[in-house]
Amino acid sequence: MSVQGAALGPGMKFFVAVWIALMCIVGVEVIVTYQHLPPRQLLVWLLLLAFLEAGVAAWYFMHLKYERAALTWSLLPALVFVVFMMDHIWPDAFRLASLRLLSH
Amino acid sequence: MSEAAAHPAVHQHTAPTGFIRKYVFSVDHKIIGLQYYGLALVAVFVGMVLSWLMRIHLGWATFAIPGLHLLSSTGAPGNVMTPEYYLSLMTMHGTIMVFFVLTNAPFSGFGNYFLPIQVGAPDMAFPRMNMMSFWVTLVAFLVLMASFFVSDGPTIAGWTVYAPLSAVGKDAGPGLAMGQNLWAVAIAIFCVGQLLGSLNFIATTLDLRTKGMSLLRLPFSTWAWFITSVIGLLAFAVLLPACVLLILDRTAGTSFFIPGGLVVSDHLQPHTGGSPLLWQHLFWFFGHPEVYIAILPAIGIVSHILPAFMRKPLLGPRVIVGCMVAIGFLSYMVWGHHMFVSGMNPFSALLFSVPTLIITIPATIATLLWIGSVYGAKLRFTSASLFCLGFISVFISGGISGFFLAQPSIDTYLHATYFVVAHFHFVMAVAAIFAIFAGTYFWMPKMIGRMMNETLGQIHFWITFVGVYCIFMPMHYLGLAGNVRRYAAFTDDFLVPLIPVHQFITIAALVTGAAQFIFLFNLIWTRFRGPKAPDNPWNATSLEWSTTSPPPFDNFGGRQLVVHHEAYEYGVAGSAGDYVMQTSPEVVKPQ
Amino acid sequence: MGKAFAVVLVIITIISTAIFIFHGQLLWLPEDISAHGHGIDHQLMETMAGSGFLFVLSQILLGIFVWQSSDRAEGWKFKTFPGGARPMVVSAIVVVGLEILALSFVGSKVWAGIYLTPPEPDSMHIDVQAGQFAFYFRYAGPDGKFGGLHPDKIDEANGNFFGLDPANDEAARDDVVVATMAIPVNRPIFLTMHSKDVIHSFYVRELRLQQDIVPGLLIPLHFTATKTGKFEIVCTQLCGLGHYEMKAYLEVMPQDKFDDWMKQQEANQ
Amino acid sequence: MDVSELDATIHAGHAGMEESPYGIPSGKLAMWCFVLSDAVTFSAVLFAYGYLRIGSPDWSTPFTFVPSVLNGLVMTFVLLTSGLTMLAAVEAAKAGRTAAGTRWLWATCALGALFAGMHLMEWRHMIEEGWRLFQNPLGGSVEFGAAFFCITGLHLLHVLGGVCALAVIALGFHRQRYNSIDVEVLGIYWHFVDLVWMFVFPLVYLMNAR
Repeated sequence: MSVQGAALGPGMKFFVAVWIALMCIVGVEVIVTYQHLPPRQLLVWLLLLAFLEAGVAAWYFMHLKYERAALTWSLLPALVFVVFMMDHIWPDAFRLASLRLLSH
Repeated sequence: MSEAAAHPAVHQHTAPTGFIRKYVFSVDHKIIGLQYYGLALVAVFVGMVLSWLMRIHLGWATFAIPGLHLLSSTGAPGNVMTPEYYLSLMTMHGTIMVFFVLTNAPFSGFGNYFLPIQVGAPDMAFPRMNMMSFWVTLVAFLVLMASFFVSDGPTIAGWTVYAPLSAVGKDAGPGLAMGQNLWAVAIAIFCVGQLLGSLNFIATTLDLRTKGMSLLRLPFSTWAWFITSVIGLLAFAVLLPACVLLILDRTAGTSFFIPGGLVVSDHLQPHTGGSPLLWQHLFWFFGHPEVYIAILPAIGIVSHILPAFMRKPLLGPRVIVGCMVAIGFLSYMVWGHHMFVSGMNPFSALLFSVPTLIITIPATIATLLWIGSVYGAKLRFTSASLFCLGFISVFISGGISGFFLAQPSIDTYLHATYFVVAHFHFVMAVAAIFAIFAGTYFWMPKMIGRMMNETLGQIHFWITFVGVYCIFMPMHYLGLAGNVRRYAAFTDDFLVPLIPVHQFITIAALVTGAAQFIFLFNLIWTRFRGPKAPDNPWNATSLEWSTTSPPPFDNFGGRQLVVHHEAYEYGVAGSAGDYVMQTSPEVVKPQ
Repeated sequence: MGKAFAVVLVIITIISTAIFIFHGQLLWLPEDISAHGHGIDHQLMETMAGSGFLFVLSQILLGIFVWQSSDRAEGWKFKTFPGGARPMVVSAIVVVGLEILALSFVGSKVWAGIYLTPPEPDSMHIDVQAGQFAFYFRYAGPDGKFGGLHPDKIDEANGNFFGLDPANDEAARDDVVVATMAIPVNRPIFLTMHSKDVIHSFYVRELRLQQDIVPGLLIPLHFTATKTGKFEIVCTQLCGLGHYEMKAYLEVMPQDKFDDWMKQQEANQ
Repeated sequence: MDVSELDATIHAGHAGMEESPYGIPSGKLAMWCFVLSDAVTFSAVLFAYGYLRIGSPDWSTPFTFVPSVLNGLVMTFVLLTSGLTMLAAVEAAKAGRTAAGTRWLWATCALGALFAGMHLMEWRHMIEEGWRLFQNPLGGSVEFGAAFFCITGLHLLHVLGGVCALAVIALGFHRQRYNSIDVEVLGIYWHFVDLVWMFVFPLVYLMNAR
């Protein structure tokens, strides 16, 4: 690994390809949106696509691929862990809906 | 953040001349560390005086405190504290102590001063950002203090500022107009300062270690500061948006934390649809890691100081680091134990209770390792080592009561009683403060180049040690008797008989508080009259002791240190002397 | 110095534990008047025993070791604890681990028994409204139905604390609103609690119950009182300047006396 | 010591220092840490949005394909493209082609500004429709306006900050004040802003599409 960090990229052509792929994912997202799925299914689909998209972007655009694996293995678990922990609020959120006192 | 992008790691190696650049807007991590320490010192005495006033009011509710009206004429007509003013003082006490003392002194203060030195770096990775983080923190402190001087006084919502009390504005009571705004703004600013600091700590620890300073050779204190900065990086990132949303609720009419149909002092509030529990979730998601942001550096500092006075390494050094990491991890899995009876889903309570109980395991391991390390040691009793031992004792006392509060079934009785007050004061406040004292007596010779007075230090220790037990032990009994906290006075039938206990606590608090002025005097006297300190007064091994006291601008006078040893090689068999400095090239024969 | 520290530490430990035990009531606990409370008290005792033991043990150990290592001869070569770190780690994991398992097993049952069980079908339903700085209680009245809540109609001056609308609302007309909660003994009680302004909390020491009342939500709580008497209901969630004096009384009375009381209240409405 | 020199001393395994575990310049590491913490900030806000939405039975989904979703698509296109130009800038900077690098930086800056412009136009449009932080012209939960303006606003702030940073770096890079590392570090930030949008667009726009 040289001083320049991610010195050896694969060149612009490849990045253009990634860029096109990302646009395609966005396109798929919009198409899925108009399949009139029930909200929860739609959410699952959109999240999956969003994570895929974000993953590709981080991996290639943000050059994670070209850094040492150690970097990915330090950042990713931390983020996943924290976000996973935040999920503790959902059981509460759903209960909230059932305990609502007034119409508003 | 483009700061970091724009100027990665600029290092001047020539000291700036001129007072302003050198002492005020200094990029030198040592000056910044002292600035943080000074800020914490101011804050801790402010917070302590507030607690005095509160204690006096709790003991003798009608007692007129001379001159109290100077602090607030509306809050203390005829020098007798009003209930709302009591709540203001309580809120400010909590906020000041948690944010500006327990976070600033052991983490930002000592950390800034000693982390770069302990890793053998000439400075922090981003000196400018470092300076910025201090000045941002100072601004936060000033904004918070300003709320003492606004018309309706500081907020009365408690340091957790639960919505909607904190969100609906002036209708809810005094202090909830401008005072609450200032609180939210101050804490938001504070978060920014901490984030900048954390980035700096992480980069410095990972990137600026001198040759031979492998991660496993880092002193416990450095480990603690590193882990703490990682926790802070992720925790304050949640409090920041939470504060912003709170500010929006208060000023822009949003309803994140305010449900519909509230009638506060006969005004139907215009908000609809929010959830008070959302604030609690966001706040405690930060709030619990914050507890460990306060205590982990303390654990690191004590583990760092003890060996020097035991003349032997701690048992299982790797295990202790492991415990700190484990505690850091678990700190994100338990925030809901602050919300057992908050109306949160009772299922979640069980979910949160288990990891909370599990945290006691690494904590117990660390404690046992300290105790076991004392066995067969040759203890030297100085103020520093006494405060370390005191730390272990209060850490046990505070940790034990965690067993009770971690269980929802018991918490439903003990929640919001003085049992909780006793618990977190012991394990978080007193323990961390003891570590700060230990650190001060241990490091001050290095920081200001003069030895502190031992006699005064030990008097200070004995009064403080006995004092804190007299203050906080009785609070457990009060809690078990169902004495509710955050009451400005005790008028309920079942509380009146308990007032004598409160009076005892108040006297203890006044005495213990007074003893802190011995410490202050000692500090000031040392600064100007104290005897010059040698480079290594305690025959300690880590890098800060292999430079002059105080260190030169670039810490090691241009020398490029090489580390040959673990951080705590005391009484090494096969070594000529009693201890081996990390930098000493001596080859120790393995036995 | 070390000996002094050890002595002081031991004295502190002894006094602290002694005051827990040798006091009027054991552990300073008030009497328990609830059907579920014994579970909580038992859990509390278990925890107290276990953690009290650990507390004394570790403090005394610390004291002893400090005493021993206080004045060593010159040139003393330190001794390592037999077995090094392992016994510490193992004992911590085993002892504390077991205690945790035991506690959370039993404790979870107790908790679930109170907060995760549905109220008895024949429970008496009482509607609780908390506000700065008082509790109000509502009984359904003869028709057994509660009137709807209309925050905009809340008018404390004229005693309409709940925001009822008797004019247009059948059910609301015979609702009994009182400031003291009277309940028959040994009868399951089901509370639905709501707050009109900020978060309050429903706390009765003798019932071993505490539950925050969150604005915007209808918080359920159920219990059975097993002893008659007059007890205090206090607010335990900071709710403003009057927080410290926000309280009401819980009167547990025999069924017949309760019926009389209820008749009287209905007459007063 | 000059910037790149110090980084060289730190990260090229210089005799004086332990090598950094990641082998990247401190600036880059700090930027990654910042991105991490900022990601947590955004997730906190998004979680709050989800929490309130689940709790609101009367949630309104106002976005029609034309103009809202379409507009969102174009904005996504602009932002992704700006990511591409940023990459070009980084590549050029690394290859030492200062002039090209500067040009690509300015291009990125322009696209970022364009994105911000479109965003503000959309805001204006919605405000004219009667959307506020505390008001919902469709009569549903007012939390929609609050969530929408706060989340997109937070993202917009990041974009604007990035645009300013881009301008500064572009100027400095042109004058050799900043080196390729600075450009790359800024790149990480810019791609992160892009990455956040990849969640904002589906969760805030598509989830609320009619």
